[in-house]
Order: sequence, then structure tokens, then C-alpha cells
Amino acid sequence: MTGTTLVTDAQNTWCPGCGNFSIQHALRAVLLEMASEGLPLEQVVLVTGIGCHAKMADYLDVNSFYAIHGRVMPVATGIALANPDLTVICCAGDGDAYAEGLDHLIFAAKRNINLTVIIHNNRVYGLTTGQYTPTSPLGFRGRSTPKGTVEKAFNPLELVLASGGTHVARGYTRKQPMLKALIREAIRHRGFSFIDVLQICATYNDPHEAYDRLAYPLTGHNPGDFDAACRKIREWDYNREAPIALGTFYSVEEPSFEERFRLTPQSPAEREAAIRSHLEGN
Amino acid sequence: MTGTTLVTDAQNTWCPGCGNFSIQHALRAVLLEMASEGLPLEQVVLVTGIGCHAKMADYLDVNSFYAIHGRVMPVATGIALANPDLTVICCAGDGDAYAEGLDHLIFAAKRNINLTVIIHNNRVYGLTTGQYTPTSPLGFRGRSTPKGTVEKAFNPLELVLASGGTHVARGYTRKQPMLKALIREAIRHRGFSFIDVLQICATYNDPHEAYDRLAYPLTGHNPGDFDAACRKIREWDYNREAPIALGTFYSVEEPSFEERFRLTPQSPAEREAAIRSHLEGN
Amino acid sequence: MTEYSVLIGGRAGEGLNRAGMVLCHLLQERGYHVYLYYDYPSLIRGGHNFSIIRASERPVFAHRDRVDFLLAMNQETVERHRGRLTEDGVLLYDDYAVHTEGGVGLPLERILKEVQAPEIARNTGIIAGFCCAAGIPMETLEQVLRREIPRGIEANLAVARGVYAVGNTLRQIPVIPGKRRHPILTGNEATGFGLLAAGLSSFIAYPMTPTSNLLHFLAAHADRYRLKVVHPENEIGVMLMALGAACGGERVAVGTSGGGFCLMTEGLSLAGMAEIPVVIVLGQRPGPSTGLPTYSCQTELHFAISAGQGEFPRLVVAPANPAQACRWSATALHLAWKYQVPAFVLVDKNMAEGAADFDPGGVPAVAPAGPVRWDGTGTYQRYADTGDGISPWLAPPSPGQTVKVNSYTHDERGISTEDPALTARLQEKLQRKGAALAAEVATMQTVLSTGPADARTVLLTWGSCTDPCIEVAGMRGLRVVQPVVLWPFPAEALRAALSGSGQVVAVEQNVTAQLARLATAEGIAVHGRILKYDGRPFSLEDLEERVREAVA
Amino acid sequence: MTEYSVLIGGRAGEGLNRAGMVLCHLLQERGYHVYLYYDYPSLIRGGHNFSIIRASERPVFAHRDRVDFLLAMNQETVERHRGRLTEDGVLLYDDYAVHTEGGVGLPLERILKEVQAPEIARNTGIIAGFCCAAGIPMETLEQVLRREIPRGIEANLAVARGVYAVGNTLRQIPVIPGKRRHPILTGNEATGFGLLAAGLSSFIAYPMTPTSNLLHFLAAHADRYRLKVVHPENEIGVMLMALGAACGGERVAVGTSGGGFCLMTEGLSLAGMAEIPVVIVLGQRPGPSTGLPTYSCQTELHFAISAGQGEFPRLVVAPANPAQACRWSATALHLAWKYQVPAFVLVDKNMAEGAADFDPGGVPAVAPAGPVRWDGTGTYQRYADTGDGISPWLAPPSPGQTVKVNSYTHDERGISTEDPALTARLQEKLQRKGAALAAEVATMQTVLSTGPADARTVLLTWGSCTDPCIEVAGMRGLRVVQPVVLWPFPAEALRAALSGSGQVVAVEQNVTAQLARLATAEGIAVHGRILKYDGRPFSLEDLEERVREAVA
Ligand SMILES: Cc1ncc(C[n+]2csc(CCOP(=O)(O)OP(=O)(O)O)c2C)c(N)n1
Ligand SMILES: Cc1ncc(C[n+]2csc(CCOP(=O)(O)OP(=O)(O)O)c2C)c(N)n1
Ligand code: SF4
Ligand code: SF4
Ligand SMILES: [Mg+2]
Ligand SMILES: [Mg+2]
Repeated sequence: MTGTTLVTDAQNTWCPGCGNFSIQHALRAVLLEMASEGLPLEQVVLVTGIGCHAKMADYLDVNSFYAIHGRVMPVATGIALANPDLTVICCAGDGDAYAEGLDHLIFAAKRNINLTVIIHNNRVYGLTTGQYTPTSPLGFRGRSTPKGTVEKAFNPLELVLASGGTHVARGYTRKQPMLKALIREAIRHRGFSFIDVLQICATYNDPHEAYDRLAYPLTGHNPGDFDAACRKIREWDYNREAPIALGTFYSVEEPSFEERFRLTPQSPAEREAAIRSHLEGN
Repeated sequence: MTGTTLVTDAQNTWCPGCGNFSIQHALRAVLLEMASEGLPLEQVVLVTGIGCHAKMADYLDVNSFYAIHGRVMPVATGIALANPDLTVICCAGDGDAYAEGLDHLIFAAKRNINLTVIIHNNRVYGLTTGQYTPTSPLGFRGRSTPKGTVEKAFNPLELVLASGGTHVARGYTRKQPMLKALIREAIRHRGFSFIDVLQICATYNDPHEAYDRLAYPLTGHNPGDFDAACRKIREWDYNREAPIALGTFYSVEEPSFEERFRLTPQSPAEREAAIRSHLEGN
Repeated sequence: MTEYSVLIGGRAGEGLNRAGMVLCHLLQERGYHVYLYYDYPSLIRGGHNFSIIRASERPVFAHRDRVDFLLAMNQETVERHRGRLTEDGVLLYDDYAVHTEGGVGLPLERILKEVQAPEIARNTGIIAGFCCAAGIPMETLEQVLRREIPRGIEANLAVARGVYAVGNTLRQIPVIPGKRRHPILTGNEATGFGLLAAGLSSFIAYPMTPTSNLLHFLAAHADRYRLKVVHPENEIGVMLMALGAACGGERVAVGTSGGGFCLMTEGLSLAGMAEIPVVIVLGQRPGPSTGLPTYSCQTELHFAISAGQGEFPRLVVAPANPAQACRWSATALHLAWKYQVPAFVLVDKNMAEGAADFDPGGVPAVAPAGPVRWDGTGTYQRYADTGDGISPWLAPPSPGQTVKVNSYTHDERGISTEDPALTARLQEKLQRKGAALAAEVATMQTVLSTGPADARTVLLTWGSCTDPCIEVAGMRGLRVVQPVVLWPFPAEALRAALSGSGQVVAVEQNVTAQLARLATAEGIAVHGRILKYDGRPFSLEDLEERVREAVA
Repeated sequence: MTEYSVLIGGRAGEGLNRAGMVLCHLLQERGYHVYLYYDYPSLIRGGHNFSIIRASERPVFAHRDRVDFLLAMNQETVERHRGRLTEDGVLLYDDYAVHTEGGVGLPLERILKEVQAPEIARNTGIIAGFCCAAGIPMETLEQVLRREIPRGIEANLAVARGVYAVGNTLRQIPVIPGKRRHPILTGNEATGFGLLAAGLSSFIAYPMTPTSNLLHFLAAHADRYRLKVVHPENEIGVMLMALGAACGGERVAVGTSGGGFCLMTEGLSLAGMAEIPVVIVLGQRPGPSTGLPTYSCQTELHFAISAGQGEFPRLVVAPANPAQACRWSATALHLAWKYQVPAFVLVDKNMAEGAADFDPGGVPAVAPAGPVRWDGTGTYQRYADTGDGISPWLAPPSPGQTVKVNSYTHDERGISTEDPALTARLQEKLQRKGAALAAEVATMQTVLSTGPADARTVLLTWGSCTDPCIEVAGMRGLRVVQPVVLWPFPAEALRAALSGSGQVVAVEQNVTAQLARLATAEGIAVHGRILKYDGRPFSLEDLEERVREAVA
């Protein structure tokens, strides 16, 4: 945390044109902005999975836990439980969060734990050189499915909503200002915030032509209206071409999990006394 | 498979009044019926998890794979892939399928693999003596949450629907004839069929008074109508009291996963030739 | 040595474990040390459950096959266990449920009806029958019942009085003066107290026999200790949540058994690489796979030592009984945090669910020990390279500093690297830390010896086999050697403990002699093997017989 | 021995691996055996990649630090590797990207522009430069290019011609007559062929370096072999799906690396208990945890042997090179099915992603071997107790019979039991099966010896360290002993192989000498240890130096 840039000196090895640059840029800008408004940057903890996206942990000069493939949510949950005052941000891949560790995502949403989850959804395993993921469209040809997948993509927003997520949004790496706004809003949201970011993978999956054509910003939408959120979320199913809404689909306030565990630890003397009294049968 | 009863001589150790008896009874009756209509019983394979529900594997005299906690779906998927002609039935617990192994359930639905999944949803871990599960209502007091849970139940039907499940139903152990009909229909459905069965746990969770009061059969409902299915599924959220619809919410036909893997194995001679030609660069 | 064994048996779901505990308390009131073995199948109701309570002048943690009192709640109990009765043993049974010759039938059905007591009070009835027969006064029973099962106490007392009204003293259990009354703890509870004494602040677990009761115990007392107790979606979640919590500043333990531990191994390796402390209470039960969920074994020693990809230091302790469990769980937590390594408390069902009277003096003092903390000079580096390999600890937030935890091979700051020299250096740092841990462990009493120092024959054993070995060895003048720390393997201490021995016989509850294999790998000769792998603990008679054969 | 080493280096994403393969083919056309080492960081573009191709009269699977040709696609390559050039070594570089003194700059920018070739053809340009310099005729290059990279062939040929137009022969690589042209296979591909030869019908995997390419290879050729290739949601799904498929009648293998294997351990234990065959291709890469994903090590030996709760038989083979990988993968599959046990093919990144020319004669014959099938008499019992512990196999459907697979302790039919006698019997059955497996394995050549039988000094090694050891030992007259089966540990064969030796030096790519520890546990003395743990393979120079020190 060498002052203002929030960037370490680690060599950046994303491919030219990779959408991860946009996410890094947006997240960094939001953090710097929030810092200037008073957020102590040392309270930020970034948790990442494993994959191209996860290099964020090396590149951003904030507290970080560069975790393992698929396990961003439980690690982040543990951190938030330990200290509910931390601002815990999760950068996870679509392979990470939707395949290897999907259950954890659903339970993080179910618990409404105060995390900001940014999914770098390039709809491919980047770092392992281009296999399909759960959001790759039906028929996607990757190295493990050279003839095309025979299963449909699922819609991650629909799943998170069904799991109890209280803040559900979608961004796109080629819409920078909106991405920034979405991240900012998600961090501000108290409880579980989820942004599925459509990210360009310049090397293995670059549907930017289609995204540019189909994406539109959600306007006149009431994020407190669950049914409207469902409808809008279902407009595009991640398989067939359809209009792709960007923005916040759903946002409501509910009690968050870690708050129920806000406890001051016992001093040794208190602990000693508690054990004694317990063993004495009180 | 000693003829007609389909029951082994293993000692039954379910508690008196346990809803598992009803499920066993219903499943057995359906299988016997289907056998009399021509289903060769040796083509049935039952896969179970670990828990009270799973004892079904010991009690029913059919082919079975008494698997491990949470892993019913991948085992069943493997069996269906090996032989798409088998009738693969999964009896899983709510701890099994909704907690330990939730991701597999979602992916089985996503793939639309031809399985019949019966969840013995007693909304508690029975065999480990009464802890909350993902469908226990908010505030449930179990042995791991003596002060009550601080997270809401999720709605498993909503999740399965969001995952791409093509046949989604709910039954109740105290509505035997309907349960039988639902199981029969689910087995008949080609593709992924899912029945969440509200099961009484006589020892740790017995809400039969509420269920009896709130449950009603779905009538005049078109299971081909996705939106109607959503609405009906959301009527009850597994937390607050609300009318509980029983029946088939959704059912459509789509290509199933295992059919794409229907292959006749190569003979040794064919394999030998294939390897030779491959190594010769052809 | 004056001692008595009591077996109470019936169907699952009748509160038999509870009844066993009450018997323990009654016998303690008579001045005895007590041990409880609880045998139950993996089901909720029905099936056959029984407890054997052994009361003895000296502390014990082993049972005998032969019993002095047999309390039968059902016919099956009489049929299965009648043969265990000693010659002057007393059989007491519920005459409504049991039809048999000899023994004393108690008219429990009539008494329950008369006082309108619930079914569950039947247990109290047979306990009262036992008290009468053993000459334990009604006042003692009343006192214990009021203390131990306050719920529905009046109905229970009414039943007890009804039984006393018809009962006689058949075999007096004399009072031994002098013993202070102690709590009776299971191994799980004692482990919990040890962790609490070492400053546990979070406990995360997914239920799995035989450590579910540790979760239940800590959950039940979470408020008392301001403890964060979480039961997540599965064991992967457990382990990773624990690692996140540790980095956030919690002192955290997890509990599981072999199957759940499998799912934690990837997180274990992460703990190794990222140098995150965590205590894993690993309860052994017979496998492979689901196996026998409610029975016992010692089969996870090699797995615990080798689990997780890559090479990294860890601690494995295997306590023999609740007293050791308390002490060594505390030590495990302290060392885990000091060295920032994963530490195992390797228990088994016999130890974890067995119970005994527990001297509260055995709870270690609550000492605020922790990792070396960053001294605040310069820029913080999570993985600063130091002489002993231990990098100073810092949990965020710390103004102006970044704490970078990393699962990749990393430099001192925690930034990923693929440089060969840094890679080698990191491996050496981890090994150095392991060596420092081993050096500290070597200053402790890692290997316990009992019996005559000049005995040529030694029973080499571990975990819950230890106490049976000590008793049997006592009868035959043998020595018992128990490594309580199993990794870093205390080869020197073990060699020293075995010095002068002629024949070393391993006694283990597994089929491949796991401790013997570890010892052999260190060049320590093991001459015989007494192995048991049917899920049941060695009884004293059983073990004596096996020892007689082996030490021929 | 006539031999040449060529290093080609550049940035990731420039098709360097492919270029290395073309160089291999070119050198094979000259009559050499070839070996390719491919070094790349874990990223997609940028970063430094290089391949070292060694061409030699004899088959080799090891590289030298020193190279005869250095082909530099960028400045970094020259800077990092220039020091490797032998005295008369040739430096060739792309003069657009590299500025340096000496060597030969190729005007690739101009040529690409002139013939309007795409960027990727730059690799072809430098290869053509190498061909000119080495005196390899354009016809040979054309032939290889047409065969190996038919896509965009004309542009590539145009570039090559452009380079030939300006190039000169600098250091002739002579033709060695007589060698037949063989396919050049990676270890992963050779493993795939071995499995296919043994009748593989399904392959299930989640991508993870260094075995992802096995998945890609089998997926690419699924149609050719009517193979079911599935990439599920995660490794837990992989393992359990594989077990389901095996019970349904498939011959199935899975592929992974340490982190993914962690997630398979619970399924592994299930395979042990339920007696389900499965082959696990476990690719080692440096840990702990994520570690160095694209580099190599030998750290999972003890983990593979001990993984999973409970005790059950398994097979672990660790091939040294593609030829062994093919043969032993086939054997692993055969034995897994015969004994209904899990079998590991333990590879490492060096072996799995290294390539060499492969004699197709080394592919085992496709023999229809399988488990003993049920003979159809009486009632089928999945776990029938037999002399050798192997129960006859039956996959449903079978009219009138039920096949009951079970993770619990079970009786012969597969129904759960908690009976102590049946429990012990089941444990003994598993051990008996393990003994039968060990007995069959003992009839095989499990331990390979190379070098003079009377050499007193032995390098004891395994996996991809073997070939470098053999070469170095050859220079110094030492013996090399390689156990290729590592579990059941071939203690007798190893003792025999080491007989007459004075000094045994373990050579391993890990920090705790895992093979040496296994050998020691069997009472086999190991006197020295040469360990490397920076993720890179031993080069010959490197190893020679270390051997010189150790064998002083
Ligand atoms: C348990 C485990 N399995 C597999 C891998 C190999 N692996 C590393 S990254 C990755 C996929 C990354 O995909 P994604 O999460 O979409 O990230 P991206 O590279 O696309 O940003 C995989 C499979 C691993 N590290 N751990
Ligand atoms: C990996 C693993 N973790 C934990 C357990 C312990 N366990 C056995 S059954 C069970 C829960 C069963 O609950 P559920 O699936 O709802 O089945 P029920 O008993 O209610 O029918 C658990 C946690 C296990 N067997 N394996
Ligand atoms: S492979 Fe794709 S996601 Fe990864 S760095 Fe390159 S462009 Fe970005
Ligand atoms: S505990 Fe509940 S689910 Fe289990 S057998 Fe008893 S009543 Fe049925
Ligand atoms: Mg991705
Ligand atoms: Mg349940």
C-alpha cells in the first residue's frame, strides 16, 4: 500500500486486450475514490481464486488472500466472521465460482454475508487454456469439448437470486463507467452483493461483438421488485442471443450473517473464570 | 431380488413413525407396478447417500450403490453414462443433496441427465442426531444451532428450476397415493426428474401438523408453463407458513445428457487398429 | 484394587447413554474413579445399545468383558450379555420387557403406571434397582438425579422410590473415602476444554461421528465463552472458512472424521503453504469409506501425516484419554499458532465418546500465548525469511501495511513467483520451521513410559489403546511406551524410552500396524503386533489373552 | 555419442511448444532420437517460455544446460540463455526483436512482410534459420511442415524460403542413417495410448496442469476410440462419476494433480471399501497448494500411498518416460480391474509434458483382460469371500440378480453390517486381496537396474529423475536402480537390485526424500540424498556435479 496507486510492482501477465484490465482499473478507481471519502484502505481485504482473474491479488496493493480454485467464498466468509468491520471483496472466476465451488457461492448468498463478489465471467477457463465453463453457451468448443458442449449454460444471476442473494447485478468489461458504479454500489451494500461481470478473454473467448450489440443498461427498473428482477434476469439465458441488460437487478437490505457473530473476545482471566465455573457445574 | 416383494431381509431400523417408511412403500409399489407392466427390475439401480434415508439401499432388493454423503448425483450420473438403458433412481437426504453435495445436484439438473431424484427432505440431519439443514426454517434449533439458525432456508425447487431441471415436483410422506403417482411420473420422465418429498422425522423434526394444515394438491396447473411453475414454487419459501402446493410444478422434454454418450464399445481388434492407425499419423 | 463393572443395555433411543452417565455419577459418589464405554450402532431408534461402567479405586480408561451388575432393559440385553456376569454377579431387569430365569425382575411397568411417569423414566427405574442392589442409599440417588437430570425430576424420583420400596441389597458396593467429586467428561468435552484453555475463539465443523459431540458441546456453551461456532455447508467450507478466520485473527479449530477430513486436505495443503494455523480434531472410526460410523479404530495416522499435496510441517498429537486430550489439545493449539502450521488432535471414537471422571486441575492455565507478532518496523512482509522460518504475524487492518496471504510459491511479501531460487528458498524455509517445531516438541514429554524401567518386554502403543495396555502390563510386569506426539515423529525419545528392551510388541487398533510402520521407518525394531480391527476397543481380558500369546 | 542440443525461446503465446515439436521432427529426420523439455510459466501470453530439444544417437529423456544452437525470438531469450552456448555454438535471432553482438540475425520482419505471412510464421522463420545453419535441406523442412502444421502451410513455406535465400550452413548436423521415423509423444499422450491399449472406455477429468493435456488428447480423439470423455463440475464429481461408471461397466480413468487429487481422496476410500476399480493419473507439480503449477516435482508419493480414510489395497506405478508410461498405464488399468482396486499412474510435469520419439512397438497388445466375472451359479454376491479376496464381478442388469455396492462395512451380499466378526473378516478380505496383488506384482519387473552389476555405488531414483541418472551414472560407471512400482512396495526386488552395493544415494525431486523414506521403512539403507526442489528437472551437468559431490 505504497500510497495512492494501489498497484504493486508485480509484473502484469494478462494478455493484451484482456478484460481483466478493465476490472482491475474499475476496482482500483473505486477503492481510491472510497479512500478519499474516508474508507481506511487497510480495512479492505481482497480474496481471489485461481485463474487469470485471480492475479488481481498480486497486482493490487491491498490486503489479500490468494486462495485456491473454487474456494473464494468460504475464505472470505471466515475473514468477515473474524472481523465484521473489514471490507471483503471477492474476485472469482466463472470456473472458480460456478463450477469448482458453486455450492459455496450459493451458501454465501443464502447467509447474506457481507461480501462483495465480482465474478470475472469470461465464460471459459482462461489459465488452463480454454475449456468450457458453466456459463459457456451450448455447443461451446473448448479443449475438453472439441465437438462442442452438450449441456446448456446456466444463468448465474438466476441461481444467486434463488439462493437468497440480496444484491444482484451484471456488468461488462467494455462499459467501464458503469462497471465502476456497480462495484461501488456493491461494496456499499451491506450484505451479500454479487456482480456477474461479462469479461472479454482475448485469447480463448471474445464475444465482444455480440456483447456490444446486445448489451443495454437497465433503466426504469425498480431493484426492490423481486418479480421484475426475475423477469429481467431471465431475458438472456447465456445460451441464445437476446438483449443483455446491464445494471443492478435486485437490491434489498436484510440482516447479514457476520453481524450475528460480532463478539468481543474473552480476556484470559474471563476465560479462566468461565472454564472454572463450567467445570464446577455452574 | 427374490421375486415380488422387493424387500431384503436386512433389519429395518427407522424410528417408529418415520416418513421414510412411506417413501420406501411408495417406491416399492411403483417399481412392482412398473415391473408388472414390463420394466425388467434388474434394470433399476438405486443410488443413495448417507443418512437415515439412505438405508433404502439396504432395504430394497434392487441393484444399489450405497454411496457417500453428498455424492449421489455424480455416482448416478456415472452409472447412467455407462448404460443409458438403466433406470437410475436417487434417494438422497436434504443434508446430502442440499448441503454437502449441492453443486452436484445443480449440475445434474443443468445436464438434464436421466435420473429420478427423490429427496427425503426431513429438513434435518437425522442420522447425526438433529442438526439444521439448508431447508430448516430460519431460527431452527438443532444441536449445532441451539439458539436457532441465523440464516433462512432456501427453496430447493427454485434452485433446481434455475439450474435447468426439466421435471420438478413436491410430495409429502403423509400423502401416499400422490407420492406414488409423483414417483411414477418422475421415473417415466426422460431427463432429470426431481421430487422434493416433505418427510416427517419423528425424532428430530415433525411438522406434520403444519404440513397437514397447509398442504394442498396442485390442480389446474400447466406444468409446461415456466412462469406459472415459478409462481407456484415461490408460494412457500420453506421459512414462513404459507400454502404448500404438492404435485408436479414443471415438466418439459429436452435432450438428455447420457444419450449423447450412447456408444458401442470397440472390440479389441478395432481398438488395436485404431491405435495403429493413429500412431501411423492417420 | 477394588472395582466393579456395570453393564446397562437396551434399545437405541431410550436414553441409555444418559443412564450410563448417571451410573458413573452414582459410583463416583461412592468414592470410585469411573470409566464409561458406550457401544451403539449407527441408527436413531431400535438396535442394541449398551454402556459398560467401570468403577475403580484408581483412574482407568478401559473396560472389562466381565461385569458385576447387568441391567437389562430388554430381552436382547440379557441374551447378548448374560455370559459376562461374574459368578456372584447381579442381573436386574425390567420384568415387563424381559423374560428370563434367575436375576431380579423389577416391576417397572406397574411402578411407572402408578406414579404416571413417562416411558423414559424406565431407565431411572432400573438405576434405582441397581442402587438398592448395591446398597446405595436413596438420598445419594436423589442428589445425583436432581443434579444430572433436573427435567421431570419428580416423576423420576417417584419411580425410584417405588423401586426402593420393593428392592433389597444384593451386593454391597462399599464406599471408598477420600475421592473429591469431579465432573465426568467425555474425550470430546475434555478436548473442548483444552482448546478453550488455549484461547479458542472460533469453532467450525460439519457434523460427523465421533466428533459431532465436540461441535454440540461448543455450540451449547458458545455464549459462556463468547465463541463463534459455525456449521457450514460441508467440510471444504469448514476448512477454508477456518483458514479465512485464522487470517482475520481468530484462534480456530475444526472437527471431523476421516471422510470429512478427505475434503479438508486441499485446505490443509493451503494452510501449509500460506502458513496459516489451524487445529484439526480428527476422530477416527473404522473405514474405509463410511465403514462403521459409531465404532473405533486407529487408521488415520499415516493419512494425517501425509495428507495434502507438497511437503510442509505439521503437528500430530494422539491423546489416550480425556486428561491427555485436554492437555494436548491446548498444546496443539499453542504450537499451531506459534509455528503457523496445521496441528492435528488425532482421537478415536473410544477416546472421544468414552467418559471418565476428570480432575479440573488438569486443565492448563489460560496463558495468552500467540504467534510472534510483527514489531511494526519497516514494511510488513507476511513471509519474511527468518532464522527459524517463522515469519511475524499480522492480521489486517494495520494502517499503511498490506498483508498478502498466498497459495502460490511466493516471495517474502507474499507476491507469487516462479523463480527457481526463491522456490527452493521457500521450501527450505518451511523445512526450517518444521525443524524448529521438532526441536521445541523434543523438549516436551512426547513419549510416555509406564511400568518397570527394566522390563524387557514393552507394549508400544498409542491413543485409546494405551490405558488397556497399562493395566494389562501392570498385571504382567511389562512396560508400556506411548508416543503422544506422533509427528514430528519423536524418534529419539522413543529410542530412549525403548532402551534396554528386548521384545517390542505393537498394540494397535488397525490392520497394518501404523505406529509400528512409523517406528520401523526410523530404524526402531518392532517384534510383535497385536492388532484389533473389528471396531471394538480391547477389553482387559481380550488384551491380556493376546498379550499372553504374543509374549510367549 | 553424437548429440546436439537446441534451445528455442520467446514469449508465451507465440507457439513455442509447437515450434519445439517441429524441431524434434526435423532432428528425427536426420536420424536422431529426440527429447523435448518445455519450460513455461503459468500464464497465457508474455512471460518467458523456452524449449530445449536434445537430439542424440541413443534414446534419451534428459536435457543438458549447454546448447549447440540458441534460437532467440526475443531479447530476454538471449540474455537468459546466451551463457548456455557451447564454444562453437550458434546463436540465431530475430533481428527485429533482438539486439545483440555476435550470432546471426534473421530479417524475419522483412520476410514476413514480403510474403504477407501472419505473425505466428515468425517461428517458422527461425526454424528455417536453424535448418540452414544446421545444413538441413529445405525439402526436409517442407516435408515436416506439411505434415506437422498443415494449416497456413503456404505462408510458412514462403517464409522458410525467404530465410533459406539469405542463410548459410554454420554447423552441420550430420545425418545418422538407420532410424525409423516414429511419432513424437509427450508423456501424457503415451499414458493415453497405454490406457487405450488396456481397453479404456471412459475418461473423466477436470483440467489441471500437468495432466490437462491428457484430457485434451483423449477428448480430441474420442470419436476415433468411441470413448466417453467427460469434464464435470469439479474433481469430487470426477471421482464419483468414475466410480459410478465403473460399476456400470466402463473401464475408466481420471486425471488430475495434487490439489484436485485432494478432492478425490474421499472417493478413493470409497473405491477401496466398495472394491471399485479406477485408474488415477496423478501429475505432480510443486506445492504445497497452488505452488508452481507449470513446473515439476516428486512430492505425492506418500500422499498417494496413504490417502483416504481406512486401510485398503492400491497400486502405485511411477513411469520414468513416455515408453514406460505407456506400458505401465496399461498394466495399472489391467491390475485395477483384476483386483478391483484403485491404481495410480504417478507422473510429474517433466514426464507428462516432456516429449520424445516413441516406438509404436512399445504399445502393449490390446488383450481383452478384465475382472473375474460371476459364473452365473446360485445367487450373485457382490462381495463373495474368496481365497484371494477377489469377488467375481457383475455389472447390472442381470436378470434375477441384484448387485449391491456399499460404502459401509458390509456382508458378502453388500448389505450393511455392524457385526464385529464380519467387520474383521472384511478387513482381512481387503488385506488378502492386497497380498494377492503384491504377489502378482512381484512376478513383474518392478525394479529396473541399469549399469554395471558390480558397481558399488547406486543411484536410487524414480520417475522422471531416472533417465538423467542413467546418463550420469553411465559417465561414472555407477548403477541406477529405479522401482517403477512403488506400492505394493517391492521391497524384495529392491533389496535384490541393491545387493552388493556399498553406497546408495537417493536422487529425487523433493525436499524430504520420499522414496528414501519408503526404502528405509523396509530396512533398506540409503546413505546419501541428492534432492532438487526448485521445480526444474536435473540437467545432466547439474546432476553430474551433485553426484560428484555426493559420491566423493
Ligand atoms: C482443485 C483444482 N482443480 C483444478 C485447478 C486448475 N485450474 C487452475 S485455474 C482453473 C480454471 C480457471 O478458470 P476461471 O475460474 O474461469 O478463471 P480464468 O482463468 O478464466 O480467469 C483451473 C481449472 C486447480 N488449480 N485446482
Ligand atoms: C463427508 C461426510 N461428512 C459428514 C458425514 C456424517 N453424516 C452422515 S449422515 C449425515 C447427515 C444426514 O442428513 P440427511 O442427508 O438430511 O439425511 P437424513 O439422516 O436426514 O435422512 C452426516 C452429516 C459423512 N458421513 N460424511
Ligand atoms: S487467457 Fe483470457 S482471461 Fe487469461 S489473461 Fe489472456 S485474455 Fe485474459
Ligand atoms: S431420526 Fe428421523 S429420519 Fe431418522 S429414522 Fe428416526 S424418524 Fe426417521
Ligand atoms: Mg473464466
Ligand atoms: Mg435429512
